Amino acid sequence: MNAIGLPQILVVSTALFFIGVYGFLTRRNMISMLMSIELILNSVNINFIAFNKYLFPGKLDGLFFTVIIITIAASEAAVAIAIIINLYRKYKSIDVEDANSMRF
Amino acid sequence: MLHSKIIALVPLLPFAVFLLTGLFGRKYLKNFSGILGTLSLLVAFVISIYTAYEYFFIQGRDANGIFEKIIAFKYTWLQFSPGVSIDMGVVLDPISIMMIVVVTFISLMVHIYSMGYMKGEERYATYYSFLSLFTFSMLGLVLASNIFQIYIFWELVGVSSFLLIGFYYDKPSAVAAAKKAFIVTRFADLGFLIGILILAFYSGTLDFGTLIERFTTHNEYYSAVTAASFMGVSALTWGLVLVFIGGAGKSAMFPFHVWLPDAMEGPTPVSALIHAATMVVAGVYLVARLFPVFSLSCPPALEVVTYVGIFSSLFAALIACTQTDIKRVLAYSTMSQIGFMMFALGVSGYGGEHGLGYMASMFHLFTHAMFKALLFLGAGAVIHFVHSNDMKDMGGLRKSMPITHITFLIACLAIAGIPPFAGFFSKEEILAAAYANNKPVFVVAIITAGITAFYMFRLYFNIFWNKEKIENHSHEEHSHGEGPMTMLIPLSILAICAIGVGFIPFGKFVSSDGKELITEFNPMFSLGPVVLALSGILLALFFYKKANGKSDKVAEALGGIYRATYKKFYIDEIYLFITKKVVFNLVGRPAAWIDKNIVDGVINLSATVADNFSEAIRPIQSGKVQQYAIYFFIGALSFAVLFIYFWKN
Amino acid sequence: MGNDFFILMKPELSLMLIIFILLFLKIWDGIKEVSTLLMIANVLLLANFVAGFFLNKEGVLFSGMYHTTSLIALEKNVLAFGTLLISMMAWDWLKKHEHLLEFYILILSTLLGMNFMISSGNFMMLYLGLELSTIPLAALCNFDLDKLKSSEAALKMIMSSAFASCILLFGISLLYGTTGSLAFSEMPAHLDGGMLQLLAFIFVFVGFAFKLSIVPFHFWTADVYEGSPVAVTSYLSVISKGAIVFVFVTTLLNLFGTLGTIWYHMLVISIVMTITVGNLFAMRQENLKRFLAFSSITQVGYILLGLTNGGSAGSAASIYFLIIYIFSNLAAFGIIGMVSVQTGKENMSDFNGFYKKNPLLGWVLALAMFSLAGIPPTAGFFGKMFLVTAGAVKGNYLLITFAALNMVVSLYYYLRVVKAIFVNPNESPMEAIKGSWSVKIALGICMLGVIATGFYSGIYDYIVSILS
Amino acid sequence: MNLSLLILVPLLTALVILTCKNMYSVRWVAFIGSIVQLGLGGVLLFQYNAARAAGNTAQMLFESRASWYQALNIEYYVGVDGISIAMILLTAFVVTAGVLISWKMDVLTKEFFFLIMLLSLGAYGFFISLDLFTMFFFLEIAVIPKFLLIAIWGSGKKEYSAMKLALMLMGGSALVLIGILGIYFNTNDGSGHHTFDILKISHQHIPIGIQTYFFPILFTGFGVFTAMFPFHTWAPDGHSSAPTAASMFLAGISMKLGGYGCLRVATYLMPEGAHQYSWAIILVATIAIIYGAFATLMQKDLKYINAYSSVSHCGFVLLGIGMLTKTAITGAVMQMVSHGLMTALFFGAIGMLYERTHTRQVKQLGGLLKSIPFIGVVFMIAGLCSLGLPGLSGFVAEMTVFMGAWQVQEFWHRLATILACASIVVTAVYILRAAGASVMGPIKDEHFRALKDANWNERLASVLLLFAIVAIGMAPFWLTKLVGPDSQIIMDHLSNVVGH
Repeated sequence: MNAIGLPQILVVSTALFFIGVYGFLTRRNMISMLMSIELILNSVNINFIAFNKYLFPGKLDGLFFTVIIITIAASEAAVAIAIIINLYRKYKSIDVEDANSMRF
Repeated sequence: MLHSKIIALVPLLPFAVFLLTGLFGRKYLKNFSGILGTLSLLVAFVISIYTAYEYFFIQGRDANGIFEKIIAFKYTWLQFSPGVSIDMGVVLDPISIMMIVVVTFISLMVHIYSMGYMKGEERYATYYSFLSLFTFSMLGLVLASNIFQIYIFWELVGVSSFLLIGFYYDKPSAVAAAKKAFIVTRFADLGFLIGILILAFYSGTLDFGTLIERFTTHNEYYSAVTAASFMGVSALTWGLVLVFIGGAGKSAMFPFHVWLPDAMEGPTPVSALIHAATMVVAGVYLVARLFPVFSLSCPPALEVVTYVGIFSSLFAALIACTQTDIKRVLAYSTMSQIGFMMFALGVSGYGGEHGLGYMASMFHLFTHAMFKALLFLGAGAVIHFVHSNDMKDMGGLRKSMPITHITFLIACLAIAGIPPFAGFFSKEEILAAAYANNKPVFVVAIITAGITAFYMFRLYFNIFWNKEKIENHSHEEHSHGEGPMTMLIPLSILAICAIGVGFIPFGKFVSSDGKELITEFNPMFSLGPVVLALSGILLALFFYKKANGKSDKVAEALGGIYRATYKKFYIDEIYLFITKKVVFNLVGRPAAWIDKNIVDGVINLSATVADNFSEAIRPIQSGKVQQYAIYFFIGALSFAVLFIYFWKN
Repeated sequence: MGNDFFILMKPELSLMLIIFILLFLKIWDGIKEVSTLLMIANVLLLANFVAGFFLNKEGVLFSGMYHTTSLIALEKNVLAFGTLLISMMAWDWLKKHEHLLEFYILILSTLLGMNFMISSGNFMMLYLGLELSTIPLAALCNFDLDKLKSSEAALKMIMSSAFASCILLFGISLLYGTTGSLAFSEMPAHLDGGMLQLLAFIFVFVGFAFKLSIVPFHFWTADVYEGSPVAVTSYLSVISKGAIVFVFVTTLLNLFGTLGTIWYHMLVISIVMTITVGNLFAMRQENLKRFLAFSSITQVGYILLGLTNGGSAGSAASIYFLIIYIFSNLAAFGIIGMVSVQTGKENMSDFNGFYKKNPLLGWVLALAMFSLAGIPPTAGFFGKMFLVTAGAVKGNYLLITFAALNMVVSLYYYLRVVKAIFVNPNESPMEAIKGSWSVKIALGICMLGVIATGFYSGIYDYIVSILS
Repeated sequence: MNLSLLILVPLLTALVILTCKNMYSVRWVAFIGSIVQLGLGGVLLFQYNAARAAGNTAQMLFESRASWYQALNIEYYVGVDGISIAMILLTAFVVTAGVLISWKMDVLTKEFFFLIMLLSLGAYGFFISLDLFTMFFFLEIAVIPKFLLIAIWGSGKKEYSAMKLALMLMGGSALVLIGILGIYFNTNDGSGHHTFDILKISHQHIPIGIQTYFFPILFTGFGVFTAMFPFHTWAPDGHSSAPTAASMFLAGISMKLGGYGCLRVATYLMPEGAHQYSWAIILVATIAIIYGAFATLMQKDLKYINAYSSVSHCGFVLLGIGMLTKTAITGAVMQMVSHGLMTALFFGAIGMLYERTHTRQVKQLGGLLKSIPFIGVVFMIAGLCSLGLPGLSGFVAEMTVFMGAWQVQEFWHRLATILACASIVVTAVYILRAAGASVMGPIKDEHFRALKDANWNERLASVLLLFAIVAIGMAPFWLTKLVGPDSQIIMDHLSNVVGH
């Protein structure tokens, strides 16, 4: 049987990465922008795990890093959402396009 | 004494007076300055007379019968490069001594005269300080042992003449005249300067003695300067002609003469001193200084001198016939006489009999100084009395101012060349020299002499005869119109000179090679000129003795020619056109415009471009997070593409 | 390990200690007097800074995760000192603010993060420090809770930095995949410059470029600077940037040294773009904070110019410049802060005729501008000169010419400020600005630094000595 | 004597000024400070001559050096030769006169004199330093005070002019910086380190290729300071907008910084470059001379007239340098000194006129010799000096340049020299036009009759400058003795290096 190898997984992660980027660049809703950030982070996580499992099974750096990323992503999201809420109080909207009072 | 430095006092005394009166004159020695100047010049005059006496009679000729050139002293003033340096020196030789005598003498006369003439002038002290400055510069010029020293004092006499012409600086015409005089001579001096540069470069020296020695004997310098040529003319010719241009400028030779008539705006004594007797002959003096080089090494340059001289003299004489401003008439006559001196030098050879022209020229310079100064001072007296320069406002003054009348007559006879007056002898020898060497020149010269007699007596009759213009001096009818003693004494002294100096055996003292030159007096030859002169006088008598329309009729008849001469052949207009229209509009304005709009424009343009560019790229800072992210991502990708694909392979 | 641990990690530990003290103060809520709290905080920071001078030891902890050298100690001291100055300058602003303790707690945690980042020996540690120094900053940007601009700035900060760190992380993951290690000590051995690796490197580079606000990754800078409170802006522009520059230098030189030629050219491109764009935008700014944002972008361009040197001279010059930059920039921000606290004005036109009523402050601001423009006798001149000199070693004189000529452009907009202060007419010039003693002391220190750092060559020589 | 005094005195003066209370004390402090500078200059001159007479043949005297930035081999290294002493004296005279002229400055007096002192500090430092970095440091110190002086106390379109001046000079110094770095990285002191030490560098041989690139950059950089065509446009606007003292300083000294740099740094350190590009230098110099003169013809404003004539006169400096003969270089230095004094006097006179008549338009002035004779006379003398009247400094300087220039036996050099000579005619034209219309002629405006003539400080200032001008004009030998040997040294260095 042909087991799922590293390339397949990398394809998945890369796809995830670009989906995330695409989402971040196109979605007007701040929350969904945060979600696409999460997507990218997860593609990174997949990378780490995959590399760790397939290439360097001896060490656990990748795994640890993944754990750290997950936690940090959580805190990041928390702060971001706090800010978004704060912003929502003033704009009464969570459309990122509205937040452009400062330019040029 | 000749070798002692005391001779330096001659120029230095006036300089001291200049400093004194210039710095403190206005406040402290307001009225004393005249006396001061006069005294200083008296001393200077005595010294120079004594020097002359000692030089010619005590010291006398050396072994091979020539008056040697003595460098009384010499001080290195500015060292350019080894051998080439400006030295401040005093050189004593026949012509320089002759010149210091003339200069100090005339200047002394003018100083005395001015005490009366300028009485009550508020800037009396300033006037005298300028006079002293001029005297100082002129003496420095004639005593110069170094060609650059001459240039320095050349400029100084120029500026002092500028100051004195513009003495009445609140008269715009005076200011304009002063400017004109300075700028025209400056333009000619440009030639002088470049000439000096050329001569100095090839001779490797600025000292007159060395320079002449190097250019007249055959040596490497001589061959170098004659070998080098530009536009087919040898460097030596270029140098000398350029130097002569400088001289022509100061001596008001055509085409640089335009400044001289206007220079009459200055106080009349000044015109007598500067623009008749001394400064204007500086050009002649310069050529005489370099005469050996001219005549031994570079005949072509000498020919230039000849033709410029003769043309100017005729040209000026013609104009003088039609002018009505008496000082302008005198100015043109001055120009014409200097023309005589010039071509006399031009036709002269070097040494012995051929040197007659040189001697004659110097002689004429000497006599001319006397009677021309006399003429101007007389004219000054008349103007002082009539308060006008125009002969239309004059006439019949012989009654009211007899002394002036007599002296003026003497001067006129002298300049007309009637024996036994001074002018006769000098002019005689000039004509003789011309006859001997260059017939066409001789013809023109003799005609000019006749014309001279005519316009001088036109002047004379118009002033002192003709019909009286009572209204001019009704306030003192039949009263005495003479000025104060201070004005009459110089007149008388000069009159005596105008009669007497002709009898000096000039050739004994001054000659081209320093050897004695005996000139025998030939009545047959001098018959022609005298007759011509007399006929000129008679013509004037016929036209101007009584007030009659004859002259106007003739003027009518001549028509265009008359108008042309009256308008001085439109030379001024031509120059005005060239400067105002051509130089200002075609060079000045464009330069200013280019600077404002192109050179500066480029600088401003760069600023504008930056500004517009920053304006143009403003929108990319749109304030939208996602656009920022897009730029970010594009940047990252382009880096990747650039460095992974293009860079790696 | 043992007490070595305490000595080596002294800066971080002391920061943590301070944070905990402040937290306790917050919970206990015993001290009502605001200025006392401020005083306590400032004294603690001062103590922290002073402590940094003693018992510095080089060493490695956690199997290479954490390492410290005298250079790192110096850098941490510089950051601590900068933070102290900022907190002194923020005195007046914080006195009116009810959450001043939170301010300190947050800002100190970012400082903590930076310290970790600086002395990290491993990408995991680096990433931790980076995020620790970023996320609280986003909160800080929003510290003027009632101001709309503030929260917008915070949003832009958090969003773009999250995105940037994602890219960075992706790069790191690829690096991990291609080298099989995250430790700085092991990685260089495995760097072969393969395609994937290059991509990874570029992503990492870009991640840093974002923090350094190198064009075209700089867009967030201006908006965030403008929106945030002055204290936070100055912190962003001076401290966090300084930390990142330091890490950037060490990473490029030590970690990616083998890829030297590549990043040299990447730097050249970035320098040209950064300086140009920074200048062009700074030329037409009205808001002073925004103006300083763009000017700081340009300054980064010059720092990169120094880095192209690729040796110790480059990093020495850039660190020296950072110190001067802290002094001059903080002086400027200090004045702006005083003005905006008292009058709420932040625009250049508000400063017209500023000199009439505030001669001293006028000179201080002008000197700060001269120092930023690199005009002698201020220290900025020396900083710029050494950067340019360091950059010139590579012999790329075209680049030097470009940089030198751009100094002229930047002089233009710095002189705009000077002109506003001294020349521009204003019928109602700004009233005399009163600041509390701590602000004045801070400004005085800055001026001292701006003048003395240049003439006293000891600092630079010290940096050089510890680098070699 | 310790040269650092020349830096310390202005510095201390400036600091003391900052502590002064009222304008009276300020200006007296400034005056005393400048007098001390003048004294220092005199002492320096005497000690220098004494040392030379005693047979001290070192290239630089009164040297003192202190290591500054070890790592980059930057030193504080000062020393003087005849040329720099001439420049220092010039600076001292102009600064003193400037302080005296702006005696009545009542707007922000303290700041004004502070900046003036800062300027003089920069100038002195520049002239005495023998270390390229230090030199550059002092060169740039002088830029900002100029900006402030013009922008704050100026008149007319002052902000534009000030900004233009500051930016163009900054651009110039940017080029200078590049040039200096180019030299730095291509030479070393014997022990293998790069060095900024001028004397050490002069013993080295910079590769021809390097000189080909860096000589023009460096020369242009300094050229901007000395208003070299086509980078001269900062000068007219700057001079005309600046307050009197500032324009005296600008034209009198800071333009000379450039000329000195061209000579001491560019030409001296890169001989081949100088020979290679001398044609270009001569070209721009000649253009500047002629074109500046003709541009002046068209000006209506007295300050513009003098500013453009300064462009033309500084052309002589560059011409002298470009001709690369000892005499010409001596002439260039003399022209720097002479023009500095003369133009300072001219600007001073214009300032005094302007203070009284409140106009600088030639058309509106007239007859001032009658109402304010002293100022009128000063104006005339300044004008005569600038048109090269013997007995005043301008003449000797120009003649020396011409004589030196004519020694080069090339057609184009000759042509350039002739054109330069021709410019003195144009000079006469515009000077006499200005003088004739403004101080001579009838009194245009009745209220001119009521004007007060110069007061003591203005008289003193004018007399100071006049003294210097006449001292050079009447007895140029002391200046040539001072400058000649050192230009000889430069010349030898040029020919030696090119020789082998």
